[in-house]
Amino acid sequence: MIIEALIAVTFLAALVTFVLPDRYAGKAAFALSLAPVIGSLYMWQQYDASGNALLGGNIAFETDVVWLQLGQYDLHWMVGVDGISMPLVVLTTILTTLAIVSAWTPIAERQSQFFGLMLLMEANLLGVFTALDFFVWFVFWEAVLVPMYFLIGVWGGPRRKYAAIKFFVYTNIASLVMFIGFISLVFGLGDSITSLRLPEIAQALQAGQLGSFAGLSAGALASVAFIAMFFGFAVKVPVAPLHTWLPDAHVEAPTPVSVMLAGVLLKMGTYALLRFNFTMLPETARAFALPIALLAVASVIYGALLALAQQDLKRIVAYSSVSSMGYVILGLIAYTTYGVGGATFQMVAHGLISGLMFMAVGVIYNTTHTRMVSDMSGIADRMPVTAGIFVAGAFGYMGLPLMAGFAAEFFIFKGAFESTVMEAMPLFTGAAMFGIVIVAGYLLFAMQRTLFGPFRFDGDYDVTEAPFHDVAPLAVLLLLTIVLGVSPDIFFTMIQDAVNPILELGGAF
Amino acid sequence: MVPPQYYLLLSAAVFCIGIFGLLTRRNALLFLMSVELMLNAANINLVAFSYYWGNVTGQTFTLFTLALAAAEVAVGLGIILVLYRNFDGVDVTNATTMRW
Amino acid sequence: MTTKPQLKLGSHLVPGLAAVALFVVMAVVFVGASFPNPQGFAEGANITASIGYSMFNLDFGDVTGESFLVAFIVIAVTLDVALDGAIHLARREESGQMRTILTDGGRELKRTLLDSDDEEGDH
Amino acid sequence: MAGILDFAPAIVLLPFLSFLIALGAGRYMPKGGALAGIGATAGSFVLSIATFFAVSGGQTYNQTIYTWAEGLDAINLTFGLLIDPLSSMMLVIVTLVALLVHVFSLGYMNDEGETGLPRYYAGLGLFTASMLGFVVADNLLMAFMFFELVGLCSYLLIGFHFRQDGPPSAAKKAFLVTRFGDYFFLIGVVAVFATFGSAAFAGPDAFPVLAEEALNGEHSVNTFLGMGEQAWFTVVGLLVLGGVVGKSAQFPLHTWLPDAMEGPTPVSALIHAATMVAAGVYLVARMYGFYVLTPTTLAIIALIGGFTALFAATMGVVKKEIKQVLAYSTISQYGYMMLGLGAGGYVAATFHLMTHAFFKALLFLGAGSVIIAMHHNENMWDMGGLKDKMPVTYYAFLSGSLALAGIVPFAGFWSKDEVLYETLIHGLGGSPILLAAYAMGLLAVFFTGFYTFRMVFLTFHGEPRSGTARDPHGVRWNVKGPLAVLGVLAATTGLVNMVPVEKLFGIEGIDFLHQFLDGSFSSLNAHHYAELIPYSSGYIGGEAGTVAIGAAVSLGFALGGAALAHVLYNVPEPVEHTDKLGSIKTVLYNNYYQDEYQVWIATGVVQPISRVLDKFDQGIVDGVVNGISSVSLFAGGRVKRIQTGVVSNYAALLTLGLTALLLGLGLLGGWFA
Repeated sequence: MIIEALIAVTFLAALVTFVLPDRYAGKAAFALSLAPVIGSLYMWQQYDASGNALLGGNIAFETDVVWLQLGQYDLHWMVGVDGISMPLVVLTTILTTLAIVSAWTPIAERQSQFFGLMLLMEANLLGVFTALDFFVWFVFWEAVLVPMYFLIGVWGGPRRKYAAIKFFVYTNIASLVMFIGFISLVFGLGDSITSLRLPEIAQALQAGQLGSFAGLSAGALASVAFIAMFFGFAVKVPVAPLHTWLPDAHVEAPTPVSVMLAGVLLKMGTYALLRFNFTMLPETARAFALPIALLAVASVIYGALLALAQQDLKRIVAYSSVSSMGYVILGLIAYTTYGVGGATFQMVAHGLISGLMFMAVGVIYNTTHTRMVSDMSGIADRMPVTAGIFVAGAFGYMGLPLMAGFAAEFFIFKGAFESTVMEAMPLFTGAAMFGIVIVAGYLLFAMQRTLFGPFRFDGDYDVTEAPFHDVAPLAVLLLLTIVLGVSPDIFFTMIQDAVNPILELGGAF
Repeated sequence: MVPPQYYLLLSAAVFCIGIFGLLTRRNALLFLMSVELMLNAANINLVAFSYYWGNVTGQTFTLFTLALAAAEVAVGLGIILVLYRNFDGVDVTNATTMRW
Repeated sequence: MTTKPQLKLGSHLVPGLAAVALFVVMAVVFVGASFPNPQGFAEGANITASIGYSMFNLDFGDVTGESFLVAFIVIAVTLDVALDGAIHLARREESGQMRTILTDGGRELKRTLLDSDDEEGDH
Repeated sequence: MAGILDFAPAIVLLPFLSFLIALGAGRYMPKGGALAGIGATAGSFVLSIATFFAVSGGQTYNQTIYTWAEGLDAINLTFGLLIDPLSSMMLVIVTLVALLVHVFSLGYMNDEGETGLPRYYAGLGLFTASMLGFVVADNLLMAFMFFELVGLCSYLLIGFHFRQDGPPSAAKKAFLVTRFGDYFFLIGVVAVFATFGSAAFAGPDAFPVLAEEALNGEHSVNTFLGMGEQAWFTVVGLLVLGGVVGKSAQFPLHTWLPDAMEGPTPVSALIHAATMVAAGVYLVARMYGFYVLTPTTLAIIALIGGFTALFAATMGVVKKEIKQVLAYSTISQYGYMMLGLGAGGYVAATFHLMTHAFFKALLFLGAGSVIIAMHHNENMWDMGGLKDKMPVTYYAFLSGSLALAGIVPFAGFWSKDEVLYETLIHGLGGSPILLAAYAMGLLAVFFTGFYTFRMVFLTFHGEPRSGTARDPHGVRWNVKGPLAVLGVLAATTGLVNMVPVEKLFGIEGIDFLHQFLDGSFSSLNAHHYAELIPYSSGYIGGEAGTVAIGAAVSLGFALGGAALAHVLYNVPEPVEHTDKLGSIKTVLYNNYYQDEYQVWIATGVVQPISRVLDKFDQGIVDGVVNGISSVSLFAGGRVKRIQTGVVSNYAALLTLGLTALLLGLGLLGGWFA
């Protein structure tokens, strides 16, 4: 019952915030958003699941109720949490609360609607990570786009309409393709399944119930469905060639929205990839190991090189998100405990670190009203605390040991190197690892031009240290990154417990 | 006994003449005339098949179409009047505002 | 200088070809169609009476036929409405701006709405 | 003394504590948090000394103290402590030098009225903690993690004066070049995990031991990319060597060290002389059991070492600033250590590591005190005649220079000579590469002697050449104290391992360091390595003869260099003799254009590629996306034209539609035939 309560409370909070007057919306939204945080922490404390939710493990806080009949399938409201989704739920709630606090300064008009939409998005995100029935999951999956469209479209920067529409249409087409892929899979299973519940479908596929459909043999159907779903999720991740919506969305979105976009929305793609592609169709995944690994390495190197050429701080962090997500894909295709476990851990770690970086850029933007690296230098002179946290966050991003970034990246490299998926996997891993040098390159280069050197600022604002409520979320995120870096076992054991059943399927051992 | 094909042929001819008038004329009044023609073509068919099936329904129905044609012409003339007022002329090609 | 009517030929007749094409297709179809012999009516059957009876759901007529009472009533109403519509359309306005059915594609409405909206200031 | 080893973690945590104190409460503490730093390093130093005695008593300690990541069905990633003679020796060195640098910083930073002291002492505290963490690491992953943390601290401390333009870019360069090296090191770490399943240095499943057994065919390890075990171990060895070359500023990746002189001098003394740069050499020594199994890697190490020694020494000859000379000398001296390791002289290299730490720290601190006196003007040509005004600094600096040049009684001679001796005997034993390396090393001795004494004569001897040189600004005890301590150490540490004396005069048992390093785990002691090295040693005229000849030759070269410097520069009015070199001078002065080509790679190659990629990305990838949307817009525009507003057109379309439909159905339905 706790999950339904969690989602319901967040929805209510959103509605309440919508009707509040603008002056109190910010503070009230923060207070209301504490409820899901406490709820998710309570869930984490009570957490007792074991094994993978889709492959017969026992699921924590599971509810499974039939609520609709749709021809041969009866639709269940099935929600539950396992080792993979639990950390992401906690990440979502914490990141939203911090994003709301960081939104107090930049958002100056229609605050109640802004915070309402933020809480609405949080509710949908919680839905995505906890739903275990395809119908429910897909509803939440699409519902997340609506608040995000308005958040970018209304409060965004100069080209916000273009960015919002591009984001919405691009992601929508992707989910359409994904939907076709999945439904063809469901029809391929014919009448061996009676509902759209993910565990039932996964186990049916595992038991080889996949027949032929639309003239495609079982094998061909699996490949087509895999490719369609991979394309659908790859846009969300984003994987290299399909990433062009991300920089526009990030640059035009206000900072708190960027934090949510990079922090949690990108993880929907990778989470879905793990749940659908890599859990349900392991043999097909292994058959596509080479192209996926190529895409992963391309994302890492291409994203990093692009970040090197950017002038806008936010675009730099946006492109480096593309690069970090490339690591996740590499980890997933490795099919080893440290590989897939590391990938899931990177989802959480990257959520925290990219959130931190975006907030830091946002705080600097709040006073200087520019993100162009060439417009300012020597910010550390005037904003020492913010600059200090920015530097710490940048090093966290570069994979400095004892910070969450390194833990995730090392697990992925270790898992990918020893993976038996492909003979040339060590070469791919070696190539992908070169990303850590390029990341260090452009982050240091950007910091040197903006933070250090003598203070020079072209704008006519007086640059002063950010107020407490802007710096506090930064400090909290930095603390979390360090805590996760020093002892990744907080989540890592739980993740491995959920990931190992997938590996037995993939024959990795 | 005249086989129905010929009635069909006749009605098709009348119908197409009506359409021809509709397509080539630019005067709204002539549109009405052409439409009348097309309606009567339909009536020919109705009566022919009424005779063919030996059932009086066709012919009864023709009466109704005639009544309807009358109603249609009445409204058509009203519209043409308004057309004349708004576009000072009944030339159909001038009234091109009914689009996107 | 007789002003005998000339046949105005020219490019405006081109759309007519569509009508001719339609006729050709129909003709070909109908010529090719084969119908058995029509049943026709009984000798000396009073068809007009049968029409009358079928009009009012009475089935005394020599020839069978469906009943059209409802249709009769409906067509009556239609004729009345048509008459009123025609008169209304044709009425020349006496008082103020004539609020007839606008056929300007809604431009007038849009202009009035938008002008007022623009003055309010952008949002 | 038994329980002392349980306090070993405290050695690492004390400086970390001082880091937290300085960072948090530094502003409110007197001297900006320095006292916390001094207290912590002093505590660590005492503990290290205690550990040193416990270890020399034969104790060793190898415990896992923290599980970083627990693998359910895979191996655990853990942190642990490995205290054995090598690490305890290094602990003493690092804590002693750190303590002296902290004290020195009082004089250098506080008295000179620097701002931002809490940040400085926090940086020093974090650095010391990370370095100690690296020294006591018991597995390769923990070593890598602290290796990177040490790189971060060097970035923070080099870029301490971030308000000017110089230091931040130097710090960025330092971090990037070492990061490039660490990239290979990280692949090495992951490769070791993948190949052996564990990365522990000591204990039953230590990877050097597993490698040794694998080569003897006792059990198989999974190799990658289709290579045989020997080839694959060489590759892994070279990968880890990448990190070592980056951090210890060896040949290709040495360009960051001279720029790192932008940092305050105590930082240069601590980080870029004694400790951080030693991390690379220490790492090779730590996993020497693995390197010894692959002769090709050893040969490469020897070559890199020898070449760097000569290469850097030549560049040191023409430099104007005192700290630049010392920076190049550091690179050259670490070249010697790598040469020692490459030539199988494990004890020799460790010995040189120790002596170098002391006398190079001394030289840097001496330079620091000279810089204080010269009001932060580092140009040697504005100095001169400081000998009689700063006697303590002068004599300490002299003792350090004698040690650096390798003149007999001083520490430098014994350690450098032993390195060259090992290279010589193994070279004669049938590996020509070592002979080439020996030749390069020997030539470098001459240059070392020359630039060291050129520096001494220019700074201290002759007539003062500038106003400030005439009445230099005095320095207090907190500068002179460390100099005195290090001066004594530079003079005496040679006595620890006087191999030539032992061999010539047959006095057994005075090579204490050799015996000390033998007391470690069976797989880690010097004796075990001696058996494994792939070289056999050849002699000219018996062992004693070779020692004598080697010692004589290297001493001769050193004295030759010193004499040349004396002739050219020990005159009241020294003149810039290096101009006689003409174009060679410009090449040397510009460091063989190493900096230029590396900067060119970064800005001239990588940035244009990224700009081109960015245009490609905006233009084509984004173009495709926008293209698709513009196609739909264009199509919409076209289709819109059908709706002309003329009724006849609509009628025509209707008729045509009907005809087409009839035709279609007719064809399908077979109405026509």
